[in-house]
Amino acid sequence: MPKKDNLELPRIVKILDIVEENPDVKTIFFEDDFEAYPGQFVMVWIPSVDEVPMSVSYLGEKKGITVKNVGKATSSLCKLKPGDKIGIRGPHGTFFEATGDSLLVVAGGIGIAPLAPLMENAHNIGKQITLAFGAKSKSELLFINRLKGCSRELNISTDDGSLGFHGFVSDLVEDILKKQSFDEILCCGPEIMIKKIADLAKLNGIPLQASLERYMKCGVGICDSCAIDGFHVCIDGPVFSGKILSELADFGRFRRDACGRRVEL
Amino acid sequence: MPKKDNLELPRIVKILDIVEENPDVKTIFFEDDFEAYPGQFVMVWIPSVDEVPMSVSYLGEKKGITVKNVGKATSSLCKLKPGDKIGIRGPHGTFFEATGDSLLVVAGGIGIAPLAPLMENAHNIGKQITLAFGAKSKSELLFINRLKGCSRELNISTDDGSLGFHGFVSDLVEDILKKQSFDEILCCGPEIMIKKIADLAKLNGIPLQASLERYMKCGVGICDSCAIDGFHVCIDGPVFSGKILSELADFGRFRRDACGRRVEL
Amino acid sequence: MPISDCDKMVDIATTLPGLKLKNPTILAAGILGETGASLENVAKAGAGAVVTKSIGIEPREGHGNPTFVETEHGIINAMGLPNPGIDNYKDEVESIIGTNIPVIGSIFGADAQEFEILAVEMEKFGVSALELNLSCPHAKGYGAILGHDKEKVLEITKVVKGAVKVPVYVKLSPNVSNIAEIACAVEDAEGDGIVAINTISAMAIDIDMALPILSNAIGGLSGPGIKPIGLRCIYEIKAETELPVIGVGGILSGNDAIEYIMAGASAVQIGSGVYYKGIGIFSKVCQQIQEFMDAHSYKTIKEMVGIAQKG
Amino acid sequence: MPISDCDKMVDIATTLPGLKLKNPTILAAGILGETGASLENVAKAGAGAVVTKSIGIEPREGHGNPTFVETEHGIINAMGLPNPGIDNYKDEVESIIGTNIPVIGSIFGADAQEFEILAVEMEKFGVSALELNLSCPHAKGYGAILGHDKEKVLEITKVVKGAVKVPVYVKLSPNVSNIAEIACAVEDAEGDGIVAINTISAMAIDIDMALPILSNAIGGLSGPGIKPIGLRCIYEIKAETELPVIGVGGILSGNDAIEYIMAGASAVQIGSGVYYKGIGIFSKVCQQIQEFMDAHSYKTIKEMVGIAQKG
Ligand SMILES: Cc1cc2nc3c(=O)[nH]c(=O)nc-3n(C[C@H](O)[C@H](O)[C@H](O)COP(=O)(O)OP(=O)(O)OC[C@H]3O[C@@H](n4cnc5c(N)ncnc54)[C@H](O)[C@@H]3O)c2cc1C
Ligand SMILES: Cc1cc2nc3c(=O)[nH]c(=O)nc-3n(C[C@H](O)[C@H](O)[C@H](O)COP(=O)(O)OP(=O)(O)OC[C@H]3O[C@@H](n4cnc5c(N)ncnc54)[C@H](O)[C@@H]3O)c2cc1C
Ligand SMILES: Cc1cc2nc3c(=O)[nH]c(=O)nc-3n(C[C@H](O)[C@H](O)[C@H](O)COP(=O)(O)O)c2cc1C
Ligand SMILES: Cc1cc2nc3c(=O)[nH]c(=O)nc-3n(C[C@H](O)[C@H](O)[C@H](O)COP(=O)(O)O)c2cc1C
Ligand code: FES
Ligand code: FES
Repeated sequence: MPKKDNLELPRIVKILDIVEENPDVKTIFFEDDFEAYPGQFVMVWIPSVDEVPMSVSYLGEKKGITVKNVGKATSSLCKLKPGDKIGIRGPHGTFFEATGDSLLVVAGGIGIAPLAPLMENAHNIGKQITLAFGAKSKSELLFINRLKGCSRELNISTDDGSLGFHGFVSDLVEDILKKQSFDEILCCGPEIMIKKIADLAKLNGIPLQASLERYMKCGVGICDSCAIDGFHVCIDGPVFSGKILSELADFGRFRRDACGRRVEL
Repeated sequence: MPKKDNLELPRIVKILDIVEENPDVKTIFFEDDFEAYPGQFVMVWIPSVDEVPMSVSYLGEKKGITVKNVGKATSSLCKLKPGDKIGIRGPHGTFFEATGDSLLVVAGGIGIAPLAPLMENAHNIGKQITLAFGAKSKSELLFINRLKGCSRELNISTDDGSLGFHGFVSDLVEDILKKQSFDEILCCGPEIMIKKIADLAKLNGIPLQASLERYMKCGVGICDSCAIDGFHVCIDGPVFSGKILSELADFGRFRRDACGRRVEL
Repeated sequence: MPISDCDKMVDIATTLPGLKLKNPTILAAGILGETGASLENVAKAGAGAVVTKSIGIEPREGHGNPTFVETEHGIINAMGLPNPGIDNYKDEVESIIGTNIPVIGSIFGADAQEFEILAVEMEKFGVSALELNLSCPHAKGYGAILGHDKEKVLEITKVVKGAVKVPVYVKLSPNVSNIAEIACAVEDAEGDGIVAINTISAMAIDIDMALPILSNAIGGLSGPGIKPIGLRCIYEIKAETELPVIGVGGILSGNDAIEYIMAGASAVQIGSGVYYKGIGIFSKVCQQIQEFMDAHSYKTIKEMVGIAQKG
Repeated sequence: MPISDCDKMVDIATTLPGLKLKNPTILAAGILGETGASLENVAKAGAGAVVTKSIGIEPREGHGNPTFVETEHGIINAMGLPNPGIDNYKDEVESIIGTNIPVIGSIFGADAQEFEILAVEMEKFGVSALELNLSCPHAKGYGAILGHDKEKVLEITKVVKGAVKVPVYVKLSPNVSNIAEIACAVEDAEGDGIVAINTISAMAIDIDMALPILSNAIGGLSGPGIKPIGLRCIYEIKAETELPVIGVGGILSGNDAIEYIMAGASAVQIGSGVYYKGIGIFSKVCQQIQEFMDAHSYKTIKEMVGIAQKG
């Protein structure tokens, strides 16, 4: 980890717009002049509340993070209004790199956040993209128009069958892989899902890149809070290759809580 | 005083040669890659002894300081041998600039140290140099061959008449100025002598640059130890114009001791 | 927005007990303060007030050279309180009294009696306030050795307060386990304010010579690297006392000054900044403070004092 | 001169009571030490020993985020001693015992009894030595609050010494007025060595938000800016005790390590350096130490330990 130029100190940015993507998810747009690659994340400081990792979901001049309200920090984020200020540290971490020509992108719920900009970039340089996007229910989908514009094929699955394939996205992917092959699979979502996709990728001999989540504190590789078998999700990840994932004993099974305890996923 | 690039921290240099200039004066040569102008000084750290200001008397690739043994620090310096190490901070301060074509250089004793390189440089670009060099006695002169090579006229005075003009160098200068005019006078030596030369320069309407000495500690303009009427010899000097000197109430009259007391020269 | 416009809306004047400052920047003790003429230069350069060199009873040479060394993150000095002694200092102070800004007399002594004598003399010279140096970390028997001890701080402050009319500020050392406790002692003694921080005890070693660089081996660290420590001290003091505080330590810019003000300082002092930026630093910092206040709609310094205190 | 040649002449191994280290670099407590696998990586990267995260009796989340902020001259953390608790930590430690380097178990407790329990457990897990954290500046009731008090240091060290066979090092806080006195208490209690320094109490304020950045407001400063302070602490401790000392604070290069060694450290720890240079820092620092020793004709680390001590 070579030292970066900019200090690891929150840059204060003003919120420009907020878009409600679905009842639980909002995209917060702000102006900041960092350059990020798809899959990288920033540490977002919500003053007097918390600082949490968030993937950069819009990489252009106007940056965006897409937040699912799941607890204290995220609900505070979802309550912010244009003009409010947040602090941004980063971008941090590894990123998705589409090296092949035909890509299978697999997203579970909010896992679409880092994948959407990857798809846009890859589409712009002529890659063929098949998307398999799963959610619990139709109402939890997001970015649909954005995704249509950059995928050759858009497959949706919902656990409750309210739209598209009825079942888990991993089952959908299994079906897709029976019919078609790809140069690469790029994936983000709940770790149990990633694990299943990793198994499928291995079975089908397709290289995988997947983004993991772990509890983060420093975000720069020293506090060990985001450790997974000696790797650090904040600097060695969040995006890992299938090859590395297959060497991680904890992958798909254990995470660390805020105390550093190893707990089941 | 804009901040310099290099830290104000002694650079350790190895002594290459030592030349005995006269019974009390030695030139210590060392390798250091700073660039200095004639009249600038360095702070010389003699480990476990002291750190004292010394003019840079040789400015080429091999740097030199020319030290007169007058006390503890200087006698320690004079005892050093080739291969020994000293610390060098700087160069610091203002410097002599020969702007005119005909120069009168006036040196008293060890005051020749910063003037010799000035003369060499000025001679090399075709300036006409007249030197008036005074010492207590013949045995206290130094650099004579070096000076011959770069002055059109070399006038010597000794207080005891053992060589050249018998009397003070200021009297010699008075004589010279009766016969000849110059574009500029450049001067270094005991302050009483400088004061007399400053008076003569004023009388004759010739611009003056002269180098002063004051007790130095920080060498960088913050400790106030080298103060003279609000100026600091370490950064506003050591080389001052005659115009500024004429505004200094203490010039030629008072100095500050190590406690900051104003004492007579 | 041009400065002239800012001027109309933003007021950077500040007040401290017994002192009105046209701006919150003050020259710190020991920097350019040995001679009256240098203090006058700093006044002309735009400081809101100046503190003198710390003055003792007798003339004192201080430690031998080297007394100054720079590191990558600050400077370390071991001047050792050189000063001409209170009697010889009379002329220096008197030459600047009556110029347009307050002069704060810094003094150091070995005990309450010495402080009392010095305080009375300084007051006679005409200073607007006193600063008791109970915090120099590198002069045996003076400064921090007294300032580490609550009882001594209480005693010295009380004695000086009883002897003079001008406001009395006490300058504290960060080299303690609980600076707020020492500040409380000043409050108990009815001192008028706190100045924090003095330098932090530190050293540098030359590995080539295998020797400490400073003749005294140990000196005091100042400059940009100590700012986070100074801020914490102000924050802690402000959380536990009502006393006005003057913040000092590593201030090089208007933003640094504002951090101190938000931590709780009513004014700031600048020492090493003079080395890093020259004496132009006082007007520059004022300009930057003004610009910040303007951009963030603060009208007075007072509004900002201590607003980063939680709860 | 190629390293292979240096190797033959220069020996960078060092010894501490009960420990033989192949080189003087040790991973500092709290950096990459929460999990066994991370400690193992640091061992593989070339450290001479590793210190675990400081472990307490119960699982502890530590302070909320932000817990980390960088300044220009160092980093400030307020992790607040998060740790899985001694029972859960068993697996982590045991996974690395028996790898090729010593593991030093860092523990923190609220009193001597807690320290005793933790020490006994850690010893059972198989650590080669213990490090008592009496110095964390930002966790209420633990660390520095004990380490500021000579009596407590004496008591805790004695109790732990009486309970275990492995050597016991005590990690001290620089946030005191006389660190050497505290070190003497460790010596009186027959502790085996000192580790100094822990972080320095500090803070950063965001002036735009007008708030402290860390959730705990106050954190601990580490990294390059604190080196002059750490050096001074080692120098002072070494001047007043016979105890071996492990130096820590702002070490980023071999030259930094040598400064600490010359001030009196028998070995050094590296914490923030992992942030600045990555875990390659351990082998890099060793290489630089070797090169320096070679160029200056030192044959062993021991020759250099404390040579900058005056008198
Ligand atoms: C690399 C990375 C990228 C992420 N990108 C996104 C994104 O684009 N959109 C999005 O909505 N969420 C994202 N997350 C997850 C997001 O960080 C958590 O949802 C958020 O921290 C929850 O905080 P809370 O207080 O709202 O919930 P809590 O009630 O505190 O906890 C809910 C869950 O979030 C986890 N969590 C809490 N704090 C942290 C933390 N500091 N670091 C990691 N996990 C934490 C908890 O462990 C728990 O599993 C990302 C996480 C990581 C590691
Ligand atoms: C800008 C400048 C350039 C100089 N250049 C030269 C030079 O090229 N050659 C040379 O021989 N000498 C030079 N000197 C003078 C030299 O610094 C002193 O002779 C030396 O410091 C004496 O130290 P000491 O311990 O040997 O003598 P001491 O016995 O300590 O004192 C003898 C005299 O030197 C003065 N002195 C002592 N320490 C200092 C100090 N830190 N700063 C200034 N004066 C001091 C004393 O005030 C006293 O007047 C220069 C001085 C200055 C200010
Ligand atoms: C060269 C120097 C001399 C100092 N002398 C004194 C002094 O005489 N009395 C005093 O109270 N503080 C003295 N100080 C401490 C400063 O006043 C100030 O408290 C400290 O340097 C921190 O501020 P800074 O980072 O702005 O320099 C001195 C500092 C320096 C660098
Ligand atoms: C993120 C972080 C966590 C730390 N956690 C601990 C800890 O748990 N126990 C401890 O004794 N010291 C802890 N420290 C202090 C370091 O061990 C070390 O003493 C200090 O950082 C100074 O060294 P450095 O400048 O090399 O980082 C921590 C430091 C950092 C930066
Ligand atoms: S969050 Fe601290 S190591 Fe990754
Ligand atoms: S020597 Fe310190 S101001 Fe000149």
